[in-house]
Amino acid sequence: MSLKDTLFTEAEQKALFDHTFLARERLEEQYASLPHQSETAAFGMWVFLATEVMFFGTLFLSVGAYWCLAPEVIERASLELNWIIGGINTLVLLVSSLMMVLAIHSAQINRQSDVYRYLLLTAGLGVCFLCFKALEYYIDYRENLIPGFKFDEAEWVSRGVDASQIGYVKIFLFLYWTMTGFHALHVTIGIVAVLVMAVLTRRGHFSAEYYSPLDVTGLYWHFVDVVWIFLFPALYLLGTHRL
Amino acid sequence: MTTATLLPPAPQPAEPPAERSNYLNVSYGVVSWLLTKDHKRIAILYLISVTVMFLLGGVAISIVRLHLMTPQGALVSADTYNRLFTMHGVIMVFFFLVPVAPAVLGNFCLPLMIGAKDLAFPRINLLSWYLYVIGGAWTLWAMLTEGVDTGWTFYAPYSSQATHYNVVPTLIGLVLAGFSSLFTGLNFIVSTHWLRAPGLTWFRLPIFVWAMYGTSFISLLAVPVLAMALILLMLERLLHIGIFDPALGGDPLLFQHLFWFYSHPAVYIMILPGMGIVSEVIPCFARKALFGYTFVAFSSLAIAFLSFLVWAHHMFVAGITLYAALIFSCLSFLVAVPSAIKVFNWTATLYKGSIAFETPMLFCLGFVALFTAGGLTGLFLATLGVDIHVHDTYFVIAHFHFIMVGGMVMAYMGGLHFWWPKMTGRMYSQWWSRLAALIIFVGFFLTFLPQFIVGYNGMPRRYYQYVPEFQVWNVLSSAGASILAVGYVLPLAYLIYSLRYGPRTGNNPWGATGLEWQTASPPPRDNFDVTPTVVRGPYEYDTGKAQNEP
Amino acid sequence: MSTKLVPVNTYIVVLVILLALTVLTVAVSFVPLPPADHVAAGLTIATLKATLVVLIFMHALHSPRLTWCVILVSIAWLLILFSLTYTDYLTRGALPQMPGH
Amino acid sequence: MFESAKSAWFPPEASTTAAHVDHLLYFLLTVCGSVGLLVAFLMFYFCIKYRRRPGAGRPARTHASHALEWFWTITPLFIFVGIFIWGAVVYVDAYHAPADSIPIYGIGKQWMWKFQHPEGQREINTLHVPLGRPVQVLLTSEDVIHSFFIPAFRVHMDVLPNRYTSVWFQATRPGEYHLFCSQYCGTNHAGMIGTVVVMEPADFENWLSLHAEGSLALEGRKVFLKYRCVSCHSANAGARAPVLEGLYGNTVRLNNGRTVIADDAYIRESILDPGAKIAAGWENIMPTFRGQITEEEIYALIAYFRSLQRGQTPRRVEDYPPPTGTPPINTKTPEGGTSDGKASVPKQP
Ligand code: HEA
Ligand code: HEA
Ligand code: HEC
Ligand code: CUA
Ligand SMILES: [Cu+2]
Repeated sequence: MSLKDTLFTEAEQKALFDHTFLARERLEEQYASLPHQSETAAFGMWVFLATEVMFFGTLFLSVGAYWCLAPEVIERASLELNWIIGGINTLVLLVSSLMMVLAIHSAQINRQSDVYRYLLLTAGLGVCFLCFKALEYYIDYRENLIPGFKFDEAEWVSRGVDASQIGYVKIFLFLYWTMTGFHALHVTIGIVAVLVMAVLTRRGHFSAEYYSPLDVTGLYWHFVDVVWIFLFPALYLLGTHRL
Repeated sequence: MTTATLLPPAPQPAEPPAERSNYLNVSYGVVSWLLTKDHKRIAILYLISVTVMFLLGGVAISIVRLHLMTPQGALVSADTYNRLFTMHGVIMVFFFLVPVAPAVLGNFCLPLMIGAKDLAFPRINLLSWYLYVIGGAWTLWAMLTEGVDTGWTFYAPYSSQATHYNVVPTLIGLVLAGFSSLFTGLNFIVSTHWLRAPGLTWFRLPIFVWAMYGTSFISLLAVPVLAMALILLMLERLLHIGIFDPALGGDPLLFQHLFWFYSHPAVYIMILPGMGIVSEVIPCFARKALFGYTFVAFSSLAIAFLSFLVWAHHMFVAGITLYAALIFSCLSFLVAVPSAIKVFNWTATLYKGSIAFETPMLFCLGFVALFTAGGLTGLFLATLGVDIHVHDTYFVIAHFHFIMVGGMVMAYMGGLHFWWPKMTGRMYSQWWSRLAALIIFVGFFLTFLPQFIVGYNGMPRRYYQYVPEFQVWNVLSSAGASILAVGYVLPLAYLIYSLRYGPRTGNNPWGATGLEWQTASPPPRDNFDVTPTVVRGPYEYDTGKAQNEP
Repeated sequence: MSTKLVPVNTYIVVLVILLALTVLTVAVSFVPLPPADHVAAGLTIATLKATLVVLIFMHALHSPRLTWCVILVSIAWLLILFSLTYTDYLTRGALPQMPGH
Repeated sequence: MFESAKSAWFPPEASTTAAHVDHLLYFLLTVCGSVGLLVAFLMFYFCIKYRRRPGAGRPARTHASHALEWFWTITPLFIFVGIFIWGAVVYVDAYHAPADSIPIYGIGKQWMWKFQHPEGQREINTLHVPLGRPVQVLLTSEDVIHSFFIPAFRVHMDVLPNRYTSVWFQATRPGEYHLFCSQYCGTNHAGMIGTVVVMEPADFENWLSLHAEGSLALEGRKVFLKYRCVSCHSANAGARAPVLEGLYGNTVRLNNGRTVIADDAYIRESILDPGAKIAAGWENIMPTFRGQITEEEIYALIAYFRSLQRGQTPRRVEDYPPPTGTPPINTKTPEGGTSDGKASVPKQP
């Protein structure tokens, strides 16, 4: 007698598992076939990513708006950001994207063990990104780049920003924190998803015929990468750096 | 029973035996509802929660209307007043009118209309209901305990720095609700693309599906912007860093831009489903194919597209530059064209028809009349020269209540009465329902027509007290509101009554040709016993053949 | 789901290009330019990189037309958001705030 | 007795703009009204004529005509273009104040209106204006957004903090009219109302002459000395800063090559964010006065600069030492000054 039966009566089980979201079939009844289901899932993810574009777009728009109002100040503020770590992180994410795509490639040619390995690498690089990010945040903290929390107007005056314009600096930094923060959040979600996929691969859920969840996760991961590709120049590279 | 007077619908399956398995009796118990992934049950869940919200929003504003009977304000304090109309606006927009048609009628009908077993992502569908409920409960709590007094527009810097009320929790609730409608939209778009029944080409889709497609399109691309704008607002309020607050170097117009980038398209999120409903109901009761199907279909997409180009018409006197004002005014007129197309086609559909005045039809005729009136006044507002006078007066209030209450709520009522037999398998009292339609129509005019006049006379909105010469109009408006209230309570009564005592209807009481009527009412769990194959368009009333009849 | 199998080398090459572009964009940021040009350069390179990722890594290249539509729509709407908002911002202060103008 | 109280149906039409707006309204009422009635009539007529009769068969199909569809797509479009253009004309006209407008300086704050006349009168929640003269009200807010709304004049403008907006109107009927705040601004938003009093020019003149404690420009001069602006912007040889004579309304060349017109907004910015725009040939040494100087005082300064004639700039005397931290007097002759040569050309030693 299975656990299910000990816990619930016939009727309760019907209520609980028939037609509720607890019901688990690989092929859901509204789909004709597995490929049909997979294609739909992929399309769904693409549509979702479109909404994400607008989500981050709003933040880029705000940066742009203030750049229109006070380009010099924004430029000056951007110079204080840590472009080195930013750059390294760009590379890290790009490589992780490759790992992801290789994972999917291995799935397509049904090399499950490789899939597993590549997924772990992807997640690993993701974690690596977060660590760099944490380091960068710490450095920002040390350099008083946290408006409203740890910020020093005098420093900025000494950097040649007019006292009356420091508001723009704060806004820029604030947007920097919001944007990178949201991006980091997305990375974290991505890592979790990738790890879940790794486990599923291990359990042999996927095959060359059906690896849709993997595919969808891949799309998400690459998108997070794309966002960073834009974040990097839009936040870190506005001004002219000096060696 | 009036259905008798209807033409005999296309060959109709015999009266279903009472215990025939359908989505309602397939499994019992609260759990089977709260965990369901059946789009029909989720629709019912939405129906209940949305109705509750509507009543709350209505009660709030009823107090406002009573208060406005006398110039100095009869009932409540200034602060209470401000919190009341904010509550009204927030609830009615974000928790009633935006979700109402897609989440209730769309959720129920769309899969049936495209001949699918369910939506593409049933679990996400359930999730969006939970998001809605949690967000709603949360916002209600925020608004009922301390309250918010910013108006539903949350303009900075007032909302971000000046007010002492519960802004942040309210915004959190709104963001949740936003994602709820976003996920619904996602589901609809994907389902429409991938789950259509064999033979159901795009131009055999009912207009309602086109409208839902447009609606979903809008919420997908607009909601994220609102969410982010509100998040920034919260952060500004919490951390006192001015993205929007001029005192801290920010630009308050940025918030307005972001807010309206969502909220103007949102008004079409609210009206498009109504247009869809009407395009279903009028052909059915006029026994006519919808006139100019392709034009009506594409005008839905046109509206969805153009609605994104006009948002700053809410900011003509807010301090945007002359150039921006000119551009946005010009574009605002463009968005009126597709609406025009629809109105004219609905009218043309009646031509040479065989028109029966069942309750759904009454509501929908009401919709066309009131929407047209409201829309035309929208043109006044889009005209720069007039808007500099009537902006933020009761003229605007009247404009959007004509469209949202007179238009959309009417259409929703129409849709609800149209598909009620489909949902429940029961018929409500025709007499009472027609009476309700009439009362709502009359009460509506009495409530909002005076507001145009008092608005042009210069009574600003959000005023808890006003100068004496405006009193006569306000009294009229308040009188109308109480009639309206009665009109809205009636359906509550007879619909609930019909659940138990209403006569059982056949599968297709209206003799409609749409796919959703070709299965049992109420439908079985899997919608169709056999997946239908579609061979014709949705409105072939002249042949009386349903979409899946050879 | 991507129908066609892309050879691994393609992926490697793409990655190399991406890394190179990253180096390039950093390099550009050391060239003294007016702010506008920095933004322009940064965004153009970023767009290039993004295009590569979307086309190759996300298999957009071999995806159904529908997917392309989604991508184009999201780009288009981003443009709408930006261009129309900046009709306001870019014309600020174009007209003097005084009588006779 | 308020004019508007005379009719509950229609607001009094008491300004030139009001006439324009109302004509536009009538036009819209006729066009949209007739279209609306047409639609309503057709629907009603069809509903009666084609109501379902017992035992009637199915109606035949009417075939959609594309010609018709395009007709009612294009026609509204043309009508709309017409409406837009007329509306734009009225708006643009309401946007540009005539050159000879009387400047009045208005401030909105929770929950009152403050006005300053060039002649020095200050008013709260009332605004006296002459009949038949264009008046421009320059507006700013001390806290949140308000909106300056005079129904009888059909003028309406939001009042933003840290920024100037303006409305102009020319009253055509003497009397008292309502002034409302129409942008929600908190608890007493509905109480933020005032009265506009339109007077015959003669009455207005002597109203002005009553209790006028010195003109606003004079006020501005005091402020100019009080904040030691003069310590730099002085008539002295080799002053640290441009002389501001004839600055107002002239084009200023900036050190980044661009030029701006020295309007009210520019002057305000120069005082609060001196670093934002630097006049060509000058160091950015001017300290910001943000937080010290009030909006009223800035208004006074603007009035002062407007009135400032050649050679009227006060000389620096030592009772006005420069603010602490001000660099020593620069003796180098700056290249440039402002383009029209009149303003801000430093005197040679
Ligand atoms: C469902 C909601 C809904 C809908 C559909 C609309 C539709 C329209 N709205 Fe409305 N509007 C609101 C809800 C809505 N609005 C709300 C809530 C506000 C206030 C927000 C706030 O500040 O709180 C608002 C405010 C608002 C403003 C800002 C007013 C101000 O604050 O100063 C403007 C200005 O342009 C405007 C314009 C329009 C226009 C041009 C349309 C058009 O789409 C109308 C198109 C329809 C028609 C035109 C009628 C049918 C057409 C014909 C019969 C053709 C024949 C006509 C001719 C040839 C003349 N609306
Ligand atoms: C979107 C949908 C929507 C709907 C359906 C309504 C419905 C109504 N609105 Fe709505 N209204 C808005 C959206 C809506 N409104 C918005 C967005 C604003 C702007 C808010 C802001 O400025 O921020 C607004 C503002 C607004 C104002 C302006 C307040 C102000 O600016 O000071 C007024 C004033 O008359 C008003 C009136 C009404 C009335 C009488 C109804 C009636 O139709 C309501 C009738 C319904 C009921 C009465 C409930 C059902 C009946 C019962 C539960 C029985 C018990 C009640 C009684 C016995 C009285 N509304
Ligand atoms: C420390 C010296 C100093 C003081 C004190 C000072 N200014 Fe200035 N001001 C300058 C300089 C230098 C410039 C030119 C560079 C620039 O535009 O910032 C200038 C520019 C200006 C301008 C713009 C003129 C133009 O030609 O563009 C205005 C207006 C102005 N000041 C007003 C004031 C007022 C009002 C005060 C007092 C409240 C004041 N200044 C106090 C140094 C000063
Ligand atoms: Cu000030 Cu409303
Ligand atoms: Cu709008």
